[in-house]
Parts: sequence; C-alpha cells; structure tokens
Amino acid sequence: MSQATLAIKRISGHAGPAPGEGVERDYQVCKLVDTTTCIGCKACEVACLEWNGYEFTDTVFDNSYQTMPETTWKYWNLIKFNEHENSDGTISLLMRKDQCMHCADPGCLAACPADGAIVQYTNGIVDFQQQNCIGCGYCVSGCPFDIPKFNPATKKMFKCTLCVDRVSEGLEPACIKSCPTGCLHFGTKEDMTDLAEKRATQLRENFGFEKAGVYDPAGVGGTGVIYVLHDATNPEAYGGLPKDPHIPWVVKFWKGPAKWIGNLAMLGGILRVTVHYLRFGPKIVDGSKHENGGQP
Amino acid sequence: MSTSHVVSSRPPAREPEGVICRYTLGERVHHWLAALTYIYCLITGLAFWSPYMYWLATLVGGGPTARFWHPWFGLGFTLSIFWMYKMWIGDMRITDADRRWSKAMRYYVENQDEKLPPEGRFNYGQKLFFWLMFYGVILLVISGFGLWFVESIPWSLRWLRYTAVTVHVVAALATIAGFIIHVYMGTAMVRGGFTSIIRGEVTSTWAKTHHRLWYEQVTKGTSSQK
Amino acid sequence: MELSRRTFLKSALVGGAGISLLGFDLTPAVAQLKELKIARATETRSTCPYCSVSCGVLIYTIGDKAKNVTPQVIHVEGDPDHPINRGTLCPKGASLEQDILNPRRLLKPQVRRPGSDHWEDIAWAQAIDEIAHRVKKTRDDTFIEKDPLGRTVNRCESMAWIGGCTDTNEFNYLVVKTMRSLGLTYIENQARV
Amino acid sequence: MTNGWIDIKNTDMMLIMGGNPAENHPCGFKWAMEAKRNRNAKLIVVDPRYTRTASTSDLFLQIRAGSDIAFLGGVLHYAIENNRVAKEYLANYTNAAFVVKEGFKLPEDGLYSGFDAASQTYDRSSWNYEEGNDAGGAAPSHAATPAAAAPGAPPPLPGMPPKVAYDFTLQHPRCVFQLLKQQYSRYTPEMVERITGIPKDQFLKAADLFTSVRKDGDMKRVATIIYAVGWTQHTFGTQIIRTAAMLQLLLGNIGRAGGGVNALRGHSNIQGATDMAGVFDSLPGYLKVPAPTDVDLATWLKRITPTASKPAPWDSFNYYSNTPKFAVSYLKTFFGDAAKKENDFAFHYMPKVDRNYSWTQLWDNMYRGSVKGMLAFGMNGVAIGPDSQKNIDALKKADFLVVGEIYPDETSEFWKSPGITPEEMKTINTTVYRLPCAGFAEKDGSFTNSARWLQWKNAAVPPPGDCRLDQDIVAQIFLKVRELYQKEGGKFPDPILNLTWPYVDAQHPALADLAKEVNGKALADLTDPKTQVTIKKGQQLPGFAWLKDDGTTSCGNWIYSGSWTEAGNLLARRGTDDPSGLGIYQNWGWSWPANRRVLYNRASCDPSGKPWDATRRQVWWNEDAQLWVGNDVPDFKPDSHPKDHMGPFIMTAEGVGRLFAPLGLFADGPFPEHYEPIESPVENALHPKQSNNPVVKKLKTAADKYATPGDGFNIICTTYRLTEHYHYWTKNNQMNVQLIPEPFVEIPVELAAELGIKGNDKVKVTSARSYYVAKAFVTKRIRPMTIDGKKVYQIGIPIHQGYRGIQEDEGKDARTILNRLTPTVIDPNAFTPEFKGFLVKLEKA
Repeated sequence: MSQATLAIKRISGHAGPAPGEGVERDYQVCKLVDTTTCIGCKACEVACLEWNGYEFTDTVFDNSYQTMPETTWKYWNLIKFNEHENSDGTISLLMRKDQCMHCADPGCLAACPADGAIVQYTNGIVDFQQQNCIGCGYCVSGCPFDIPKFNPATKKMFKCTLCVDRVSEGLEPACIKSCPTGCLHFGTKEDMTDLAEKRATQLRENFGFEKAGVYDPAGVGGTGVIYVLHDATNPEAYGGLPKDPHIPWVVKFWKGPAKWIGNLAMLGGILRVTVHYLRFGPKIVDGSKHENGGQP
Repeated sequence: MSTSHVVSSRPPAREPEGVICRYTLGERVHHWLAALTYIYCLITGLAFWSPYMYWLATLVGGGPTARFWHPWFGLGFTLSIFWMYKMWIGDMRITDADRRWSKAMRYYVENQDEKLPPEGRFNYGQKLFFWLMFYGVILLVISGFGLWFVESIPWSLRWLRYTAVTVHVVAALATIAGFIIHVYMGTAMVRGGFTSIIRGEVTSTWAKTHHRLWYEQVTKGTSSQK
Repeated sequence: MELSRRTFLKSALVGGAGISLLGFDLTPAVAQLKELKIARATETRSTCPYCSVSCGVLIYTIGDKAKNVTPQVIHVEGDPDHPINRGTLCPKGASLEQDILNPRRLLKPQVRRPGSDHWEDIAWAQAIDEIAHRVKKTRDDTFIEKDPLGRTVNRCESMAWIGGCTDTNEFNYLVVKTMRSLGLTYIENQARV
Repeated sequence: MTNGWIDIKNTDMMLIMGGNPAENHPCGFKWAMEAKRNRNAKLIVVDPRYTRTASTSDLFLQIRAGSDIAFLGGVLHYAIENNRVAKEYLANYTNAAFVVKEGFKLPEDGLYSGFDAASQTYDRSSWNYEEGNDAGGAAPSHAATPAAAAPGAPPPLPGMPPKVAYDFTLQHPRCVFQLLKQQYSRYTPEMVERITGIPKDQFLKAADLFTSVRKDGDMKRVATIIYAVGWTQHTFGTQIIRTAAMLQLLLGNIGRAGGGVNALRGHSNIQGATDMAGVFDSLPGYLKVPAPTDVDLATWLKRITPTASKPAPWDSFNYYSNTPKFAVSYLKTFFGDAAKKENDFAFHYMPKVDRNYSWTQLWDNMYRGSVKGMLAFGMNGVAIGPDSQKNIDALKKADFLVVGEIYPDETSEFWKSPGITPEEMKTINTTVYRLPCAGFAEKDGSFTNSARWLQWKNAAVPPPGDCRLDQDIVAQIFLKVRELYQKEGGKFPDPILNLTWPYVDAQHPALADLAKEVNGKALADLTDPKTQVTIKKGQQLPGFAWLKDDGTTSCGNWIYSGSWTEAGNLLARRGTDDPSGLGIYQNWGWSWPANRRVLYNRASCDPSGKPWDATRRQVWWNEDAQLWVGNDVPDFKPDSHPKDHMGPFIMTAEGVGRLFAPLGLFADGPFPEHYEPIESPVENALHPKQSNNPVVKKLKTAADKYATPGDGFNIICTTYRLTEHYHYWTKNNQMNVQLIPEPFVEIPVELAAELGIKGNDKVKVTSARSYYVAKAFVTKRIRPMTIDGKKVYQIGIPIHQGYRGIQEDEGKDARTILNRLTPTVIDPNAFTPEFKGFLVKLEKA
C-alpha cells in the first residue's frame, strides 16, 4: 500500500501534514441522492450489507417501514421514512437514505485524537481505519449527522466507507449500483452538483415543487453526499436532516483555539515555575547544610 | 485527628532536634495512588489532547490500550481523591489563618517566609490545590462518563456530549495548572516537601518554618501524650 | 532517593526518543485499503428469480473454475450490461446471496407417513419409486376414457400438478409434456393466482 | 406487457393503477422515473393506499378497492365528452365503426342481453357484429380494422360474420363507438365519486391530466397504463384490464413506444408458464385445449381456428388462421412417430377438457375428496390460498402430496400447521414426500419476463447436499411410471409409452435440449417456395413461419419458434446496441413473437404508414422497398401496403383493436361494467339490484363463507406485497427478514383512534373465513372514504408471512397466513381469485 498513503490528504490526530496533501491531482467523488425519486425500497441498505458482509441485526417492527431507528456500527445505510403532512392536507411519504455525508470538512476527523484512525483521501472519501481507532468516540461528538457508531465488542468506530475498496478499483459504491430508480448517482462532485441543480430546476419548473433545491451544506465545507429535496427549506422533514450542519463549535474550539490556549497555558506554567526557581530558588529551611529539608 | 500525628516510632534521626511525622503511611499511600493515577491520566490525556503528544500513548502501550485504561485510572484517581477528602477534610477547611496568610502570599512566593503569618498543617496554597483537585475530579469524572459512553447519549441530548468535552478539557487544564505548581513546589521549590511525602517525616525546624501552628499543635499534643 | 523521580522521567523520555531513533515508527500505519473481494472470482451471469423484470445478476464464486476448486458463492450483484436493470437490483435481488447460501435449505428427501408427527429421511430411489407407484395406481384407479355422453376424454382428474413461479420455460415444457401425457387436467401454476 | 420495461421511458403520461411497481418491480420502475426525468412525463397513481409508488407521483387518488372500472369508465366518458380521442386511430385501428347486431342490450340494469338466471350464464349470440356492408356514410380515405386482445388471449370462437356492417363516420346508433359512448355516459364524475370515493374535483383533475395527451387532436404524445394483480384479483379483473385497453385504443396509445397496456407480472417466469401452458385451459402458445366435443383433429382445429371478420373494404391478416400448423407441429413434438396423419396425429392422446379445472376448483375438489394426489413444485398452495384453511383441510383428505421445494413451506407441513393437535395429526393420512430441489443459481434454462423477453441464465454452483435438479426429478418420476406401464400395463398407456424422449441422458434431460425441442425442427427437407431457401431434415427451424400442418415439422411451442435456431441459442444473446435509443435492444435475448419488442407496432404509424411521432420511430412503411421496416420487428405482414388497409392487430380475426369484444371472448359482457366485489360494504350505485358480476359463482362447500356488511363485516381489506419481501420466499432470508421482521396491518389513523388502537398494538382481523393476528401499523397513508354517502374504512395487509419462516417457525403458533382471510370467488374469465377487496372486522387482540 505504498502509494495509498499518497491518496490521503488529511489524517486525524496526526502531527504534521498528510503525505498526499497537495501532492497529486484527484477529483472529488460524490453521491447524489435525489429524494424525489427515492422509493424507499432499501436496495441500498441490502447492497451495503451484502458488500461489506456484516452480521444481520435483529429488528423489531415499529409502526413504520423503516428498518431500524438509526444506523448502527454494522448497518451504515438506512432509509429514513416520514409520513409528512403537507400544508394542503395531503400526505407525502418522504424517504431519505441516511449515511455518512463524507464532509469536505469532516468533524469526525477533526475531533479524532488517534493518529491515522480517520483519513480523508484526496478524492474526498472520509474513511475510518479501525486498526488505528482507539475507540474513544470523539468522532461522535464531532459529527453533525450522528454517523460514527461504536462496536462495543471490538471497541472500534464504524461508518460508511463510500465503498473505498470499490471506488479505488474504479467501481461505484455498492449502494449506488443497486439503486433501482437511479435516485442514487455517483460521479465527480462537480458533475453531481450540476446534475442536482438541473434536477432541482426541473422540479421547480415542471413538477410544481417551488421550494425544490439541493442540499450541500456549506457549514461542513460541502459534502460528498448531496441531496435533491422537494422542499429544501425544510430538510428536517427528511428524517431529521440538519438545516445548517456544522462541526459543533465546542469541537471546533476544543480542537482549535483551546488546543493552543491549553498548550500555551501548560507551557507557560512550566516556564513560570522555571523562572521562579531561577529567580527565587528553593526554600531551604536549615541553611546549606541540609538542602533536602534537613533529612539525612 | 491529632492522634494520628504522633511522632515517629522509628529510631531518632541524626539530628536530635527531632523529626516530626508529617504524613502517615496511609496518607502517603493515598497520595501516591492519586499521583500515579493522575500521571497516567495526564500522559494518556495529553496523548488524546494533541497530535504532537500522541506518541505518549505509544509509551504506555498504544492508543487503544491508553483509551481503555484512561477511564479506569480516572476512576482510580477519583477514588483516591475521595479518600483523601475523607482523610483530610478536617485539615483542609479554609481558616482565618489562611485568610491572613493569603494576603501575604507574595512573601511566600518570594521566599521571604519570615514575613508570613503562621499557618496550620496545610497552608492556603496547598488547600487551594486540594480543592482544585477535588472539584476538578468531580467534573472530570462526570464529564468523563459522558465521553466514556458517548455512543449511548441519544442524538437529541447531544448537547451533553459537547458539554462533557468542554468540561473535561477545562477541568483537566485547571488540574494540570495546579499539578505543575504542585510538582514544582513539592520537588524543587520547597525542600523537604518531597521527602515528607516519601518518608512521612519533616524536621522540627521545617515544620516550625512552614506550618508553625501545626507544629505547635503537634508538639503540644506530643508532650501531653508522652 | 534523589534520583527516584527525575531519573525515571528522564530515562523514559530518552527511551522513547531512542525507540524512535532506532526506527520504531510511533506513527500508526494509515490507509490499509480493503482489497476488492471479487477481484479474481468467477463471474456467472444469471437472471433474478423473483419478479418479472428479469434483472441480470452476476454471481461471483470462489476460484477460477480450476479443477481442484469447489465453487461457492461469495457475492451477487447486478449485471451492468443488462439493458433493463443496468446493474441495479432491488432489496430482494440484492440479497440473493443469502438465498443461495441459506441455512434453511432443504438438503435431503423426506417423507411424512400417514398419521405420523415427524419427517423421516428417505432415499431418492425409494422416494421416486413410491411416488411413481402412487401416480400409476391413482391414474389407473380413476382414469376416464369416456365421459357420460360416451365421448372420448382420456383424462385423469384425480391428480394435480401445481407449478411454481420460478420454473424455467424448459422445465414447464417438460411438465406439460409429461403431465398431459398422463392425462392430467388439473395442471395449474402460480400464473393463475 | 404490450410494450416493455425500458419502453416506459418513452412515455409522456403514466397511469399506474392496480399495481405498485415502485415496491414490487423497483428495477423496472426506473424507466418510469427516467420518463419523468428526461421527458417531464407525469405520473398518476390511483390506489387504495398511498404507496411508495404514489410517493413519486404527480397526482395520487385514493380509490376504494374494487371500483376501478367505475374510475376508468369515467375517464372514457370524460375523453369522449371532451373530444380527447384519437379519431383517425379510432376509426381505422379499432372496431369503433363496426355495427353490432340488433338485439344487443347494454347493461343499464346490470345485465347484458342473453342472461340466463338459472345457469348464471349469458347466451352470447347477440354480442356479435351485424353482417353487411357500409351502414353509414362514405368510408374515410383510409379505412381500418379492430382488436385489443391481451397478448396470449385465445382466438375468438367462430361465428363472427366474414363481412361486418360498418359506419366509418361512427354515427350509426348501433356502431361500437356509439354503444361505447352510451355505455359510459352513465359514468359521470358524480357517479365516479359515489362509487370510487374519489372526490369529483380530484377525479376531473386526473381525467384531464391523463387525456391531455390528446388535447387539441395532437397525436404525438403517448400515455401508458401500468397495472398488476390489483386489477386481476377481482371477480371482474379481466374487465378492468379491458377497460384500460379500451381507453388506450380510444386515445390511440396501443402499439406505440411509451404506450400500451402493461401488465407487470409478479414472478420471474409466470409469463413463461402461461406461454408454456402451465395452466389447464391452454396448450403451449395459447392453443385452446381440446374439448370432448372435438371428436377428431379436424373438429378441434376448425373450432380453434378463427376466420377473418371485417368490413369489406379492409383487409385482415388473421394470423391465427395458421393455428392448424401450430397444433399439428405440437402433436408431432410430443408423440413423434406415433403421431401420424392416419391417426389424427395422436389427437386422441390429448386429455379433453370441458369444465373449469382452475386453481380454486382444484382445491375445492380435493376438499370434496375427488383429487387424491398432488405434485407441488415450488408452489406453496396453502399460503397462496385463497382461504388457506380450506386448502389445509383439503390436503388432509388427499392420499399423497409430493412437494419439490428449497425451503420448508406451509404446504409441505400442512399436517402440523398451527391449531392441529397431536391427536388430529394421527388422523391425517396423507403421505407427504418432500424433495429438495435446486435453486435458481444451480440451474440453467430460460425465464420469460413481463415484456415477453426470453433470457437464458447459467448455473453458477451445483445444488447443495442431496438436492436434485427439478427437471431430473420430474424426468425420473415419469420414466419410472413409464417403466411400470411397460412392465405391468394399465389404463390407456399409449400416450405415456409414445411420448418422445429424445434426450441424451434420459434421466437428466438437459434444459438446452428441451429449449431446442420447444423451438422446433424440420422432420423432412423443407423449401420455401418464394425464396427457395431450404431447411434440411433435422435442422432447427428459423421461426414459426416454417411450421406445417402435414407433420413435417415439430415445435413444442409455436410462439417460441425462432428462439433456438441453427444460429444457436438466441435466448443467450447479449447485444447491448440500441441504435434507435428507444430501448428496443433487438440483439439482447429474444422476444416472442419473432423477436418483436412492442406488440401491434404497426399502430405506431398512421394509416399511410408514417409514424405518428417522428421522434419515436419504431416501424414504418418503406415505399422503395415496398416493405415494413424499422427499429423493431414489424408486428405485421411485412409486405402489406398501407393502401390495402390491413388491420394492425393481426392476431384478431377483425385485424383491429376490440372496443367491443364479440361473442365468447368474455363471459361477462362485451363492454366492461362496474360490479361490486363479492364482499362489498355498499350496493352497486349503478344498479343496486345487480350489485355483483352476474356470472360469478360462489363455491358451495362448508368452508366457503362470504360476508356481508350486515354481519358486522364493514371494513374493506386489501392485500399486497412489500418491496422488502418476495412472496412466501424471503421470509427464509435473514437479510430481508431484518428489513421487515414482522407481519402488520396498515390501519388509518382515524380508524385506529375509533378502536383505541395504537401503533404496534396486536390486532385481530376477522373475515367470514378465519382470522389473522399481527401488529398494527397506524398510518396517515390510508384515509377514511365516503362511498355513496357512507363512511368506509380500508385496511391493508401484506401477504408475506405464514407459519414457516425465520420469524414464524414451529412453536410460535403464527396465525399469519394472510390468505386465511381471503374468499374463494374467482374472475369468470381468468379464474383468478378475488384477493383484493373483501370485508373484515378489526379489533384489538
């Protein structure tokens, strides 16, 4: 995997720059999820599980078609269902594929203290490297989308890899391939943004969805998964998609200014006591005879 | 309380002017329990704190091991602090003497101890450190649980995660500040202090100089007992 | 005593630096990319057995068809060349691997005897022999050559064949061929319901 | 499907009704989404529930289950009233201009002319065309012909006049168009609202949107209608589909890219099973089974071979006039040298059928004790129902049951179904053989999809354990029976002994050999007199045009002829070229008939042979070549000049689409009429005295019970599949079970509130037959309805559970075979049970 390190542009908990930062040209990959053509069939859920080969989950019916309440460490891709009542009294069944958003500015990576546990490849994929993960769960706090999940047995965090094993071999992610209606699409960020904007325009102009738009939140630097929504003003209706997601300011502060303030404070403390010693010296009770407090 | 501060039964020290037992064996054990657990948490905590210190985790067995033990050592530290609290609560209350001493603290810093009003068994600074560690550990342990079991905090209560992170960091930094001073004073600055927490003894002079009120109380007690 | 603490710290620091200097990399390895699990597996083209869309599926099996390999399914996904599904699959099609490798599969012939409360294993040869005898006896006992009006009907109304939804055309043909030759009239299929 | 999956992308307008393709055919549904994306096509969904298909619709209407004809009839009425009809298409390609016999009566009172109440049947002789010539004004410049039989419909009975009276101006009071107009004049928006529960304004919105493709006489735009078993599983199911076909003929949408009436079949190969005559009433290729009245081959052939019936100025190909060639080749294939001209090609070997041996009758007769043995291969009759308990009770009376399966199923374990005590088990004397079969990945062979595409698949792994290939099992049983007849003799052994068995390994017939046999081969050297092309004896035939009625060809199924020729296995072709961009894929697999992808594609051109829409050119008349050419194989006589006015519907005797279905085509009327389901909460608003389909007969055993609202059964229950599961199969698959782990009943919020039911509560649903227990799914996606002034609730239950599955195995006493609830009444034409829309009671369990 000698070249693989060059495909990394950010590394969590890492002192110094990542080996691939600014080294090679690469395109940003992106998943487009057009919720207006999602039929909630869960093919993406199955394809994800089949490809990644995790164990099955015992689920319980809970007054919904939704497979389970949230994604889990071994279920990375979940369609969230919402029987949404429209303003005119009609019903919409809103369905949205929930998974890692592969933020350009990933909060999980920012929060992670373990060197190399989270990496961002030059193509934008944010990937967890379980062998380096220390299971601290800081990524949970860093993520504005509630994505990283903890496997209590192995004490490692897991989430969607954007099928990095497939993508690095030139294939599309498993979920994308399976999607029957083409609600999922894969390509470069540029192309997907273009496609999404065109679709949103079409929805506004030809299908009467005046508020249709694209969800590509700037708060996290844009995402590697973008959505087309019938109503972009109300992303919360789509299974709680945050309206303006960003890395929690606490995490930003903690991993940013606080780091320097803390480090300076610690360094300052050490410097101060050193200066103090040099200036005032020790307190010696019994004169020079017994430096060590008069002990033998 | 005073009964615990008996003169060592060990053979008299070289200087007959006398040594006084400052810390019993139990006190020393607890101090060092707290110290070692704290230092472990400090090392691992610093490793998690900054990528430039992540190598510290390698020194103690690697990241996952560090992550595994950090909360357990933290719990150990908490317990030892609580034990100390039980042990020393009587000595740690802020008294009028402390208030007087605090006003003259500058002299202490500048090694002009002769200008200081007399102090009890622990001076005001030591007490401050004690309370800093005591309240610090409470915050650390509570926020620590939030970080330990972060995945069990539901998304709707995620503000708890953020609070936990903030509190843990702030509390840790505060204890580190105290810790730096404590270590400096205990090892480099106040000669005799380090030995006292190792061996438990100080000379009478030392006691008289730094903790006159305590010295008087102890010697009075001793004479009355002996 | 004097050395106790500072010495320890000093040696630890030097030791750590020493480990680094000696080439022990303290930085964990990064980017252990997962290998593509189907890279060299055998790919067989098939058709999904579920609904009538007829999605093309690729069944990946262990090995390269070399003699000394027993193929087993490791993955199933859509056939991107298939004009209808173009590689897509639904949640049923996407789980076909679990259909092929299913612990609930029936693996040996069984018989439940009259009045019994359990299955018994039966050898294939015996099962086929018994079934053939029953078919012949039932047919011989009830075969109708002429209806009450004296018209030739040559039919057997006392046995039924019901065929499934996933039978191939060729199997259906074989069924129609054999069952019609036995004179069966009750030949029905999932297609009816 | 008249068209195909990919062809849906060519449409401008979709009406999805009686189907839920987003959930049940997701990968085919992509093409509906493509039409929306690329053509701004609109999607109208009409369903009792707001389904996942509805979630992508532009307009959703909640309809009462079983009132589809009223809705479609209303749209027909709207189209005629608002002049949204394809006039030229209608006049030339349908039987609109045909004059119907005097004496024919429309069902104002619910009955057509000729009804006999005692036998509950119609004398259909008045449902015929008038014999004669032009009965109206002058003929239009281009004249045309009729016919909209669904693919595979049987040829009509003889009896139609060869020369039909006509009025090309469509003004004659007894011409089909005028009768049609009169018939649906009663289906006003107000009446539609009374029957279906769809508010008038919403109905009008839908009718306007759907018929907008013919706004201002435009012929370029195309609409499609997509349906599934939500239409077929009714006691008037065939007639719902006919209404849709008529609407599409009226709008000129049949035969065109992006148009048609598209049945989405529910299984991978039930299209193939129907083609191959896995059903009692046909022989391969939709040849009608011989009846006792067919005393010899000639009588049979005369009965099943239609003769052309058309207006004198028009031409009709009447392709079914070739029926004798298909039939004789079929007999030759089965009986080889034993089928000789002298013995009527062994016609007497064929069992003669003169009554209904369909699915429900089968179980009924087993229940009555006359069916003693059953071979069920991949067919879970207990779970499929209807009235699963009746089927269980029927099996208790059988002597033997042979089940070929890959999983333990309800049918093979009927003798230990929930509720059977150890004592009762001892009294069940059925011997059950359960034979482990091979799964799809372990077999090769071909499936025929909903769009009539035949595709070959390959085996990836050998069968596990002691499992055997299904074809081997059937062959081995048959050969053993044959051996017994050889040794011991028995009743009429001739067809058994003389059945051809030309397979290399007799005990293991290769599916490839069977496929070749199905295609057919020359039994003697054949020469085409026109082209002088010769086919040597023993060679595979290039297609059904080569079939002969003199015994010189064999062919197992004429519509599949051309699929495995001397060029090899065309079913396995993988050509991905699609030069027209219409999604035709001529070189992928093979499509019947003759590799045509869109049926009746001649109708995609105007009478002069030019495509209605130049941007979607399927076929056209090439004046230079004097031939029909195109991107698809013309479904037409290739050299028939447009001026000859041959009808584009070459499989009908009339050559045109049938708005009016004459004579014996349908048991219950030449036009569809709204009837109520057998169990309905209301009376028929059109004719309360004739609420139900008059020719539907209820079964009469003690098990066959039917409910009325008077008995307290007043909630409509409909049944359906979920996208997460496939039939009764994936309940054995952990992956799918985790997606939907438990059975449930979808209940409207309002009804749940009335009954004090909360989501996830256990509820009990009771029908006149039995009961069902599952969790409540309280949803806003089903709304209360007002039917003819009465508040009516509908609930829905998925079909997928039973008592054998990961979640339902022994010990769990799972009363979750949905079909415990469903009634044993059937459609009089297709014999499909009425699974959709029956009455139940609901309570908290």
